[in-house]
Amino acid sequence: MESLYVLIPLFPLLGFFVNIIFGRLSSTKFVNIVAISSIVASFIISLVAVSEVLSGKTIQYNLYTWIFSADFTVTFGYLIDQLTAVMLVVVTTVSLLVHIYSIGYMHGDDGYARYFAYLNLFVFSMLMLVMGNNLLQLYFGWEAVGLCSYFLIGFWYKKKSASDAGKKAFIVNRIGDFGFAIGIFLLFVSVHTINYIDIFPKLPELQGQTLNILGMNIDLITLIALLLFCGAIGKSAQLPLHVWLPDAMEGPTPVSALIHAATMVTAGVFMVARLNPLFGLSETALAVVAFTGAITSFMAATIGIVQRDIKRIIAYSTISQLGYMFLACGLAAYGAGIFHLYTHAFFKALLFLCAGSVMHAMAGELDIFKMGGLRKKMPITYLTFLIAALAISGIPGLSGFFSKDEILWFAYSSPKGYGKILWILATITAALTAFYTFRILFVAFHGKFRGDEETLKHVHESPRVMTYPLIILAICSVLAGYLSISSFLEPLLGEGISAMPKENQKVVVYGSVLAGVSGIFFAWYIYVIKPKIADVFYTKFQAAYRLLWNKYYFDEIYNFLFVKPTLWISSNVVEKLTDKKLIEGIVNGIPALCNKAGKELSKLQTGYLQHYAILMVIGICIILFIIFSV
Amino acid sequence: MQTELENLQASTELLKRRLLLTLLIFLLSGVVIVSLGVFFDKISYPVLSTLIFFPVVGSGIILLIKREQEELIKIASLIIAVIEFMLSLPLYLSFDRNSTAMQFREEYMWIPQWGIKYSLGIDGISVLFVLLSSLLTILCVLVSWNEINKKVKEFYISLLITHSAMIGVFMSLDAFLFYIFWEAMLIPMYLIVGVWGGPNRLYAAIKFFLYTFIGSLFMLIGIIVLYIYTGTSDILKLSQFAYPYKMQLWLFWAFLAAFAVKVPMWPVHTWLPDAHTEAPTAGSVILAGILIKMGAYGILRFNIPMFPEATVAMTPVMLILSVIAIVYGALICLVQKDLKRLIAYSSVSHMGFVTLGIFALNHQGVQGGILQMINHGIVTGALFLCVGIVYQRTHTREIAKYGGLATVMPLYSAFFMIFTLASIGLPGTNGFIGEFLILLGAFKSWKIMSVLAATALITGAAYMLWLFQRVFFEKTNRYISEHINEDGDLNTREIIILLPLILAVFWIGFFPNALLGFMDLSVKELLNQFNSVIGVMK
Amino acid sequence: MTIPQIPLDFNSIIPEIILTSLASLLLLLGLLRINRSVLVWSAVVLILSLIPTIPIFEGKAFGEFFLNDSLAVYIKIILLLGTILSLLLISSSLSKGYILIKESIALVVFASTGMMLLVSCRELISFFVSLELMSLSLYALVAIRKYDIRANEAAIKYFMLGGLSTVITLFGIALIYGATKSTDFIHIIKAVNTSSELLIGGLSLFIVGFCFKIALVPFHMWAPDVYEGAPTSVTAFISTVPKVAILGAFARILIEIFPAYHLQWSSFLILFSILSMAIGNILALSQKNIKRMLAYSGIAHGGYVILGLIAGTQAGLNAVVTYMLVYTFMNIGAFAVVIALNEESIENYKGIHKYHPLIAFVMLIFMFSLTGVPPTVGFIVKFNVFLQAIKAGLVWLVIIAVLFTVVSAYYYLRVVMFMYMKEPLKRPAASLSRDVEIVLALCAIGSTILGILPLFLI
Amino acid sequence: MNQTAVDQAFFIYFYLSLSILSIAVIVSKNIIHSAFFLLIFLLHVAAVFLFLNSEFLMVIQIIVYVGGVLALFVFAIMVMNIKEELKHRRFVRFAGAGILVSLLFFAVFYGFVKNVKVSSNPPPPNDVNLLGSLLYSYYLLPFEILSVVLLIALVAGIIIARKSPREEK
Amino acid sequence: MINEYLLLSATLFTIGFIGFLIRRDLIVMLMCLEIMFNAVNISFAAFSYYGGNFIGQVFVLFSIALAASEAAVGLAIVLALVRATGVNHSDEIIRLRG
Repeated sequence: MESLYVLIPLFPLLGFFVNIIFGRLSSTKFVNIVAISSIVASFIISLVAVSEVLSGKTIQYNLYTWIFSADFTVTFGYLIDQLTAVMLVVVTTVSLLVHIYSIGYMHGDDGYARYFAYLNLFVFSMLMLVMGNNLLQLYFGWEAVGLCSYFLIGFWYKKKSASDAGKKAFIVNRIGDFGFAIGIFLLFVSVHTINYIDIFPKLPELQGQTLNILGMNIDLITLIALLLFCGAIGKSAQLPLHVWLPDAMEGPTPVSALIHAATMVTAGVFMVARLNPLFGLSETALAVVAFTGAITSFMAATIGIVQRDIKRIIAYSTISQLGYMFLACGLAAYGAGIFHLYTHAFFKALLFLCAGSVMHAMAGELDIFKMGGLRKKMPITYLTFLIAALAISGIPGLSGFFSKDEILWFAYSSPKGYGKILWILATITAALTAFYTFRILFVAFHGKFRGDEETLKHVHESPRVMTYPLIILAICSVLAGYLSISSFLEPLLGEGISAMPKENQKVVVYGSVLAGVSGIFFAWYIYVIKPKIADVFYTKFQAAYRLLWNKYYFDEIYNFLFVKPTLWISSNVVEKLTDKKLIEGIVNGIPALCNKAGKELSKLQTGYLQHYAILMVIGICIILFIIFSV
Repeated sequence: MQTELENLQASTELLKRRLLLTLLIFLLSGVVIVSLGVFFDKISYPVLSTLIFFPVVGSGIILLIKREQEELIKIASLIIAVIEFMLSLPLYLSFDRNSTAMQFREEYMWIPQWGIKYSLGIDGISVLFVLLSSLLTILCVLVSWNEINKKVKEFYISLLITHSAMIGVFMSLDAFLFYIFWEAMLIPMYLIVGVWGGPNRLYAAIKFFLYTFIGSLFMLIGIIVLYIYTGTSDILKLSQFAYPYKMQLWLFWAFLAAFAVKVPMWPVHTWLPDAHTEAPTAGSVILAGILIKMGAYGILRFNIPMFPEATVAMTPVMLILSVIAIVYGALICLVQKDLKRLIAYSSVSHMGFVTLGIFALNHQGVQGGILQMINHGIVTGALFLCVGIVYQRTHTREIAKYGGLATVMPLYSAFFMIFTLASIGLPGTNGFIGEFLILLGAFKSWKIMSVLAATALITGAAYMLWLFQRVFFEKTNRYISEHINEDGDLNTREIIILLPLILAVFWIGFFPNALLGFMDLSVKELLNQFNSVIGVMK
Repeated sequence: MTIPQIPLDFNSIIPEIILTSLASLLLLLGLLRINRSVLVWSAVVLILSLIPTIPIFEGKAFGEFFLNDSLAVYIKIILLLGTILSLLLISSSLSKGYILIKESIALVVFASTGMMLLVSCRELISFFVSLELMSLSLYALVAIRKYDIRANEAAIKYFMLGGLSTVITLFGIALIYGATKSTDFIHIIKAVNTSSELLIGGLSLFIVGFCFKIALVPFHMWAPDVYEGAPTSVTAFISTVPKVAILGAFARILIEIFPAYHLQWSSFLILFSILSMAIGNILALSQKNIKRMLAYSGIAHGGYVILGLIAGTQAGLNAVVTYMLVYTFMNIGAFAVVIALNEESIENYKGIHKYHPLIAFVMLIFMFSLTGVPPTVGFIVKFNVFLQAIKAGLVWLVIIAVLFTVVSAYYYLRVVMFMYMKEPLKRPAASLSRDVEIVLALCAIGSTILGILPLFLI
Repeated sequence: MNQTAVDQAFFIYFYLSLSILSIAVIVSKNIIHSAFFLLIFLLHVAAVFLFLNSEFLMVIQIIVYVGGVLALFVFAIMVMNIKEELKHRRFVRFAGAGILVSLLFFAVFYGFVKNVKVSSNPPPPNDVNLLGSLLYSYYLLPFEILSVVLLIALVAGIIIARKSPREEK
Repeated sequence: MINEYLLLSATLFTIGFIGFLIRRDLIVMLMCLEIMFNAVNISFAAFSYYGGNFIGQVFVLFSIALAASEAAVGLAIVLALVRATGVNHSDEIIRLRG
């Protein structure tokens, strides 16, 4: 029975192969059937797996030995426990819906088959990631999803911005993976295994061990945890490696929904949760995780409030929400983090798909200020968007409320001194979240249409193949919160730590609801009631506005600090100076010298008989001289 | 016009049919030969000598073909290459993985005056290179089909003889014989680069020759000194002597001089970009695929087992050089403007990984190093093949002239992408296994070095993806659309060339144990021997 | 004073006697109207049939004056092989130049006789006389194209400087005689141990002749001019065969008679060796005339080969001799190509491969062999001398030699490059006569087969 | 006056005369004069041989050198019939370097010649018979070779020096 | 006395050298060679006389014969040169160089 679950990732892989090889030559129908049936199949099997997990079993299976090199042995295998089960559900569900949605969205595109093949490959990779029973398999999935992300972001490769964005995503992820890989090395060197279940028992032995780096003694576990967290930072687009995610919106919108909102970007959270015994052993690491999450969350939200591009706003929202999850993990409330991951997957995917629907209608227009009044033309989209927006704003009754509230509670009640700071930060972020989400809603769906006539005529509600997934997701967004994921995960991830009695939770609830509602209110006030105010703000706080509009100048700073100097050094120091001048100078210089010496010396061969004879006599003198002095 | 086109079509049809027919014949003959090989193996026929001398005899046959019958020459060399590959299969099939001893031994007295023997044998390390070389030679013959159109006969003869000499290097168990093969390979290679190369080929060829020659001669001195000290030139016996420390140091450097140039280690790498860039595709493939592996192989065969104390003392230097090569190669790739030159410099970086792994001096490192050599042979070889394929159509290697190739050559770009990814070291491809093992091995003993080397994960991705973007993505420019017509995508021959390499990429990526298993015991033996000496020293 | 009695035993000297008779006969036949080719071929056949008989005549003659031991036999075989090849070359150039072919055949054979005697003589008077026999024949050979101004100039230079070196050698012999009171080697060996300045001085002057004849720097200046000026076929002869004899003879004397002074003579030979390798190789780089280039390369090879001599052992001596065997093949082969193509300017070697692929290929073999790249035979012998030098503890010297070998690769490869990688300027007018073809084939086979199966090593 | 003193006196004479004569050979502008000085020089050398107890050598010296070699020189000069030496402005070339190097050679050489010691045996008998016997028995080998050398010299001299109408261009 | 004779020999030899090196006339150069031969012969004879053995005298015989044959060949070559070019000066034949 256990070997059956290998089919979960294999079906999408099969789908990928069929579509990439035969897809180009066959009809769209064939492509659809292959792609979707493979996802359906793995969805069904994962449900079987989940049911088994629900019955309290943990499924482990080793497929075959991947790498065997002395004491370093890695298998391809899987470990399905509660955490994986949650992820399986999220991944297969969302991807199924996105696949269906894509039929409509990608209709008529040149690379239709290619698109679905990539999507299937992505699902395969993501499933490998979450199902793996060791770190290297995680790494495998990790890079593979990154690759699919690269492919899909650059799907419309003819556009320079798209191919740039894909490349950027891959490279920035690689920076994180660099730390991740070293973390794996360090972990392996410390515990001599990379299988999850073998690692955890050995971790306590490492406590107190230090590693000497450049004279500083660094706690080993902290170092491992932080290095691994580097990977998470990259993949989950946290500060300072978040820069790729907004650009990733160059890809087709369903991709953004699936990869850059619901599944791939949450891999970092998954990893931290998966390695919770490791992170749990290091206060410092946890603090770093928590603060990274909180600060990212706040900063991304602030950027979100000024952007005009609908997808970018949602993208910053994603970064922000991911920050929330890390915040939870950093407070050792892994369950809460995963819970938020789970709810977020639905409402964020919904938000993106709605945006996609809007774009579909608007012929690819992204600027929300060129939209307006879409409410009437696209009722389903509007409604589902509203639900998602309410969910993300943490309005009670919807899924976002439950998960967000839990995180805020753990921050508030944390025994650590910095808990309160984090709570305040998170609450403000919640208000900002509500604000920018509803800003989209009010600007795009309410008011008057601001675009040109041509576009307006074109605006229409999306076909059913696109709206049904929206509806399903909307339902999920409402209901998902009622499943108590945290308690389901408790045996694995442990209970969150709170130093206060449960009664104090009211404060948090009030705070968060207040934040959400006030955010909505301000958005309504500014963009619906008094649209002028927005302009006043822009003029009054121009410096701040520009800072936010330019995303805190991260791209420019990176460009200035890393990209340009690297290229400059490569070109001027490495290539021109060292390679061409120094090494090649010597390499070519010696023969040139020899040649020159040959030319000069050959002048000594004058042709005069006497010169030759004189040289002979000198030779004799040398002989006599040497022979008598030896 | 119409008839011309028809003629063209007819001739391509003919060619295709011929190709298919010959392939069929190969397959049949292959089956026969493999079964014969297995049979012969039972009666212990000299497999290795056959492998070395079969191409030489074959090129003798080619020599008899008239110069004008180019088609026949090509087919003949293809047949020879394929048969050679088939002949090498017994190595794979009946290689005993559970033995640390040299296998398929052959030993005859060769120069009795000096007690030098003609002694061949392979272990788990060298068998892989022999197989790889045999495979790549077939591909080289195929890729040169249309590319080489002057002095065809000489070209194929050179190619086959290069192959002979190269596998001879991997097989010889006598230092003198090793040196002979090592140098003999220079002559045909010099010609391949110099006669059939690009515009700057003369410079590149002579540079290649002199560079390697100067290094090799130091090795020659080393071999002589060893021979005088021990009275034998048998590599296996030589590794059992204990040499005085000072002598070890000198000899270490003497041998390294040869190997470092071949690898090429920084800072003696500058022949490589020129040679690679100017060589014809087949030459680049041979260079990248096999030739530069000989250096690292030599380090494994000579430096480490024979001079363990010196190795230990010199490890930091070697590692620093390796890391410099890795970083330096990667950085310089970022600013290359020529396709082949970029890939050539990436070789510097990748071979830096190999030496890093080898001098990590632990199991993972060495295994990773060897695997990475194979990987690099496959991947970089494939990349050169790819460049050659597109060069045939566009006649330029300047990256700036490319763009939007993905639109006109989708299949080609897919293949190129796979090799790019393997070069980056994406999990699931062979590149990952090698790099990961190397970095892990290096991390075990030298953490900082490993971390510095790992930066190539980032820069490697940066330059390869940038290359890919510039060549394949964005709008198809006019230059490209002028040079690549409607069905400009890969033809059957080219697919046949690239397909085995793609399979190899994934095969090794997912089942690396198939190769790791081969070398496992040999590496263990090497390190055991090394550690026992070092242990005694301590 | 009584006359010392020596047995008049001619047995071992019979090959030389036959050769002398042959030469005289050739002189006589030259007066008749006999086809030159017939003349050459009969000489070749006779010499060829003489070669296998040489080992039969191992032994002594004239008491201790003449010794035909196995090493001498070996050297003589090399000499005769070289002579045969040169004769064929000379015969091939009969249609081109003004060579008085008939006398020159005789002169070549006379020179060979002198060399063979030189190798076997164990007495200074006969040694000196044989040396003169060889030298005079060579002067005459160079001068034989007497209406060619360049040949004249070459002959003058060769003769004048050669005469000077002869006189100096003679002075050296006088001093050696003065110190040892004897001219035969057996007595000299006995007298060597009484270390006297006179003997050392004599030895040093004596060696000058040796250095001159194998063109070691600084006694090399004649070589490029003479090689260039002399008719190519003669150059092929004088640049190889006499060197074999001189090295064989002098090296034997140094190693077998004067081992006690090894330190003394090796010290300046080391200097000369380095200078020769340096000057020879570096000057060859800038040459435009291939004969001149080969002359400089010959100077450099002189530097390599005396590494074996500097080692000062019997094995070193053997290495020297085998080196010369191989050098004969390579060098005569290279000159044969020059004759075949009738082109002296390296520029004109461009694109030879296009019109004469076979000639280009054999030239390639010779060039790589001269460089010392395996599997050509040049490598084996270079390996051998390096081996002997390192055995004698001269690693540093070998390293220098190795570095200059790399320099030499540059100009040898340049020829290959010109032949294979450049477009031809004009169609070279090669008229391959059968004789040259045979020489080329023999040399090419010798340079490759012997490289793979070094059967010639002693 | 004892034997040594006479010897020394004669030696000094020969030393001076030989040196002067040889220098005269070099410095004479007229080549015929040079040849003439060489003649006297050779005769003096013959006299030295006499002092060294080798009468036979003296005779040979006179016969071969004076009678043979010098005649050859004179013939050659006459055949060539050149008097350019007088016309030319420059008489010597590279004189400074030549003399310097030669003197260096002399200095180095003198360095070891001056204290050479030869264990003096009684001088050999002045016996022409013995010389003859030696030549034809003990030194037969070089003698035979010498005959070939002379043959070569003869042949070479002829083929190089003769005018052959066929090849004149 | 042997030293004096050697000195004489060396002196004459050196004078011969000087003449050989500085004179342009090829025939005079040949004469200088003859002077050098004679210088050597003197030392042979001296060694023979003072060393008390006969060999030196024999050697001188050979030496004289060889000097004669050298002179013959040398003069022939010079003659050929003069016929071909009309010069007999050593510093005017510098076509071959470099």
